[in-house]
Amino acid sequence: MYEFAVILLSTILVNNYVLAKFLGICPFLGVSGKVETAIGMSFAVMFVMTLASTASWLVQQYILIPLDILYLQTIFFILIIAVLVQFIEMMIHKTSPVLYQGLGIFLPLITTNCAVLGVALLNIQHDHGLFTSAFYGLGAAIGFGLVLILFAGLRERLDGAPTPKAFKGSPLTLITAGMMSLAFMGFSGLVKF
Amino acid sequence: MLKSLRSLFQPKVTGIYPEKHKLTATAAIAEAPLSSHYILPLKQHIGEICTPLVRVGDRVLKGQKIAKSQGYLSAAIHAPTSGIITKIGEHAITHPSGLSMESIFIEADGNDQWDTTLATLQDWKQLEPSILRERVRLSGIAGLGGAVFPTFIKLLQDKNHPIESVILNGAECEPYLTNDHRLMVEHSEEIVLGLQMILHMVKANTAIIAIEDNKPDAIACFQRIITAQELHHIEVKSLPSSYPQGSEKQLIEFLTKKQVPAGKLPLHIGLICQNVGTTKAIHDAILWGKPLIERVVTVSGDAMPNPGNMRVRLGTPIDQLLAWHGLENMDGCHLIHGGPMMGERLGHAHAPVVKATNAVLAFLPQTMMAAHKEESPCIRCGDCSQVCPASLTPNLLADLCRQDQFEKVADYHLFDCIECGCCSYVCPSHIPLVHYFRYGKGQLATIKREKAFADESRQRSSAKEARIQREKEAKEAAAAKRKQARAATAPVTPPTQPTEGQS
Amino acid sequence: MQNLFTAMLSFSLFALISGILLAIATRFFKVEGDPIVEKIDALLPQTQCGQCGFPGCKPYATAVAEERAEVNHCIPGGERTMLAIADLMGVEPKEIEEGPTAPMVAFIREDECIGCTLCIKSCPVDAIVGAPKQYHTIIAKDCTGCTLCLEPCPVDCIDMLIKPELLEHWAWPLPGSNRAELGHERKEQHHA
Amino acid sequence: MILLSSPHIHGGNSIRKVMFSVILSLIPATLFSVYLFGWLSFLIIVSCMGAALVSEWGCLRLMKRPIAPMFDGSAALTGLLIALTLPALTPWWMTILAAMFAIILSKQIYGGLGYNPFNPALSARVILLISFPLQMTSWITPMSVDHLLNLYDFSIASQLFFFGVQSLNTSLDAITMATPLGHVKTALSQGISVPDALAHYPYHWLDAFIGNEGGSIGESSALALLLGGLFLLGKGVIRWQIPCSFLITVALLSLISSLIAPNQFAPPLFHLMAGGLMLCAFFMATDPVSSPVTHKGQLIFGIGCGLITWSIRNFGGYPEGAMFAVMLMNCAVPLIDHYTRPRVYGRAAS
Repeated sequence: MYEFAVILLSTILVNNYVLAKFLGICPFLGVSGKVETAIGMSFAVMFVMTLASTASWLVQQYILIPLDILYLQTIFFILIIAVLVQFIEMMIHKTSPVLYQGLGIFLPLITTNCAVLGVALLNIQHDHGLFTSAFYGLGAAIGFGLVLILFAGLRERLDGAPTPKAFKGSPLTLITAGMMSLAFMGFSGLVKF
Repeated sequence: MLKSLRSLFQPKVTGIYPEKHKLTATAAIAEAPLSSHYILPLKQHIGEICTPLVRVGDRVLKGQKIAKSQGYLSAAIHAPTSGIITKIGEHAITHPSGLSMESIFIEADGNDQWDTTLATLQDWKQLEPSILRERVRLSGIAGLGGAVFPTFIKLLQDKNHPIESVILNGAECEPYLTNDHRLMVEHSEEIVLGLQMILHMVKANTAIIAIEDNKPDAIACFQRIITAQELHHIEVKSLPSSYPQGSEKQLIEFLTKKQVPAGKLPLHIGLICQNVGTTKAIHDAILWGKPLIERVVTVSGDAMPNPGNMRVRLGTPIDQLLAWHGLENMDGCHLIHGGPMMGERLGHAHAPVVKATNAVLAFLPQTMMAAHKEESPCIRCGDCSQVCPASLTPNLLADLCRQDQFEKVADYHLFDCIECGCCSYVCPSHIPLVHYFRYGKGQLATIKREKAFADESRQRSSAKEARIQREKEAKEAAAAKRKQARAATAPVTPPTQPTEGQS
Repeated sequence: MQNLFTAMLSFSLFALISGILLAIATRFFKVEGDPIVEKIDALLPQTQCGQCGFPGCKPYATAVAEERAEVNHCIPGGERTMLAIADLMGVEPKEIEEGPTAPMVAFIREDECIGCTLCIKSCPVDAIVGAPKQYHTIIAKDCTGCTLCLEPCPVDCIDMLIKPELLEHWAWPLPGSNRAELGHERKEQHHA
Repeated sequence: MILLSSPHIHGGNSIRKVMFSVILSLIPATLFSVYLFGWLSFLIIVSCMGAALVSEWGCLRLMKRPIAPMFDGSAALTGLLIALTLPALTPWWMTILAAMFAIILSKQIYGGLGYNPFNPALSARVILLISFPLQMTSWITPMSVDHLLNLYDFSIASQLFFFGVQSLNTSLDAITMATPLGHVKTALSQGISVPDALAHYPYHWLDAFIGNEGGSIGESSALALLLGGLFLLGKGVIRWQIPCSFLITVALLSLISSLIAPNQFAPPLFHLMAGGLMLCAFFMATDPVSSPVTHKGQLIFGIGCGLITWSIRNFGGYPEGAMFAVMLMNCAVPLIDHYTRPRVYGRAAS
């Protein structure tokens, strides 16, 4: 139990995938325009990441290792992620067309969200067990979602600001992301995992 | 203990404590002289516009009804003096837009002759409430505190919501204003009588006379009468002199600790609120048969040579009123219709005094401009949320209005804003928050109207398409039928040119 | 060699199973119709004016939903409509080429009207009444100001007038706006 | 004629008044820092404020905006606040860099006063701490260094400020000491218990209340900061919610933790007095622009700051977490504001 708490804390705050590992920057910048969309994206990523890390662990243990085809690892993992993303895309399209429109291209692009593949690969690298992998994936996704939602809040506030023309849009967004990353550096050393 | 702890975490909203500047608190109400002409806009209340009952050239008597209400939510208009109708047409009114309104012009004949058709109801205590209410309606009385909501509607009885208590609003929380104050001091007996009439009409048992503590003389007047006449069901309550203490909902919350639910009226929690001026008008209408043709107006401000309170007939041009107080040249000063917190700036003084005119203020440019400094960015100090009597978050709301994010505005309850102006008053950045809220409300209303129009157009358009489709089908069916008929009756005759197609 | 065979087989099998699962999911999450068209249509001002290049508001809404048209073609809707559609579609707002115009109504100079009924046929919202060889007149409150009736008129007796500003429709402009340009000027233009 | 909406009178408050009362409230802390570090403190404060004002002017000129905002006191305040968070040994170029970071990168780029999501002074300080960890963690020993270098002598102070310790032929170690927080943290990592560590600190940790300890020039004296904070509270410039909830959270958490494991956690009074907590609680976290507007939000904000400060101090890699805590909570302000709006009159709680 204690171990899982440490994993969650570590992945959410200390080794945040976006702000400390700089993975998953594309959706982080792409769908942080609105809080509602960001919340939707967070849940989608949470779903994909948790299941992908679990499934990839299973595939690793029960297909790749027994058959000795570890060189197919990346392809297999991508396939798993792609299937999960397709599934969540259909689900969102059915349940919330507005969110579907809002997420736009970024929804299928979760497939190429490096954070998802990163989690799956890091799980294998760190020799995590099944539950550790799942928690690791969940924690990473919560961390991603947390900063995404916070960032979306900040960006919504920046919308009406009389920003100098040269910094409007992406420059300011990146500077803000940098500032957030600075703040999150305060957590460094908080837990060792 | 627990409660006081809780209140720490949910701080009580108190509004603001502005400098009250009651320059004319001791100036007795003066009677206005007769003006040469009067202009009566056809809508001086909230609701439907009135229709004139007179034509150009007609002679009217003082107190004669010259425009009748059209629809339910309306209040009739009466002639302020005897004279000739000279014109019915557009004239400037005290509206911030500067747009004009259909008005009736009366040239005074100087006789000031009363129309005596309206009987006095001396025996009001024996009369049915409905008869008294009809008198209030016919007298054109609307809330004289500034909202000008037709009064008879407030006096209606609702079986589901019996009125327990009547609140007489003598708070007069706006700075500079003293018209209600003087009325209370000089006409306290009539006001108490009027209050008893209201109690009779709504069948309520108790009443509260609420007066701010900066008017001790008015409080004393009422207390004396109540003790003398042994009116134990009426209670005089002194209020702290904050602003917007006199706003109906805030007053109710202060006195009863109850809040009027959003979208509901005070009567839904068993209360009604009446302004003292309105109460005096009800008294006059019932006891003396006098319709609403005059009201007390405070003429004040730091640019006014002779500030004072005056009983002015409705329809008096404001420039005339100002001239009586020594202000002839209005170039150097800013005019405000109403109090400084909620009144509107006038572009000129041609508009007439109407039922809503509780004050006309003239300010020096430096005074006025000190309040309308250039807007700086919001530093999010939160003072506006602190003072907002409706517990809104004005700075966030203003941001949304400025950015035209109207779909979010509803979520922030823009329409619960009472436009009291506390937020703008305290804003260190001089942001005209109320102006933004008015903009937002106006835009939302426009969007709603355009949407309704678009929906109607969509219906009309699809109806037209359907009709054309129907006609086409009918035509085809008819053609087919004819062809069939022709084929059946005369198969050998050569086909003739159809003539229908030419139309 | 056998390893390669195992790899191909296992991967193909895995892909096949995933594909079948997805196919089942597709059936389960089938989306009927496209509610987005209705949503866009609801945003459009329904003038049916055709200025967007489509024969009416609904066709334009369909085109936008299918991403066949840009979001900035609705001229009567103005910036607000464009922004709302862009927001709904999740695309970048685009500038509208033509500037905003004051709301207009058509007006028939009746003494010049010859009663040809051509304008009645062209009006998309049936806001013109009249019979053949009779004066036609426009129901001002239903006119959307689409100008579609101008062209068919053989005697050019239809004018576009700026809608008079009504006191009850007046709305506060943003802070810093002038008062003079609000009511009076429009009204004068209308009367002139 | 311009359309003017009511109200037509104003309470007379202005941004300038707000900013100058904050500067006024910082005077005790400023004076105390000059008392502790002599001319060095003066030089740091002047260069920070000067650089802040110059950067503000430059930005406004570059953006072709009116330069009036320069005089509203916000840039001067930012400069002063940064100066107070810097160690006395900060070299001249770093003070100027800090002020420029604050004004340019975290304020003007966002559109100027009122639009910066992060407190400019804090973010500049954090950037410096991460970029120059050595310089930002060398704390001069206050007062006791008289016999080594007299900071009341302008020439010595300016030599130190412009040319560094090396130019004075003294070693860094001879004139520096650890802050109480740093001392405890190092001790814990060496396996020394907290009471032992505190016993071996050159000063009694309660001296921190008066201010005789190592640390940034302005954060030494909790008393001076408390005075300033109470002045602001009394004037109504800041509200009690943020500082109180911030300080109480830290105190409560450290009380509980020190009761459970007194050898590993320092007592609450130590945490309240030491480091930049007071400065952050009264002057950084209450920065209106980057803190929540609603009362409930301010409480949440303060509690969050306290929680993070306590966590970083006790478990994190940095000895002091108050700055990070405030900056982290700054990120959450828009969301806090959105979800803690007060119940509107006559409506059910949303």
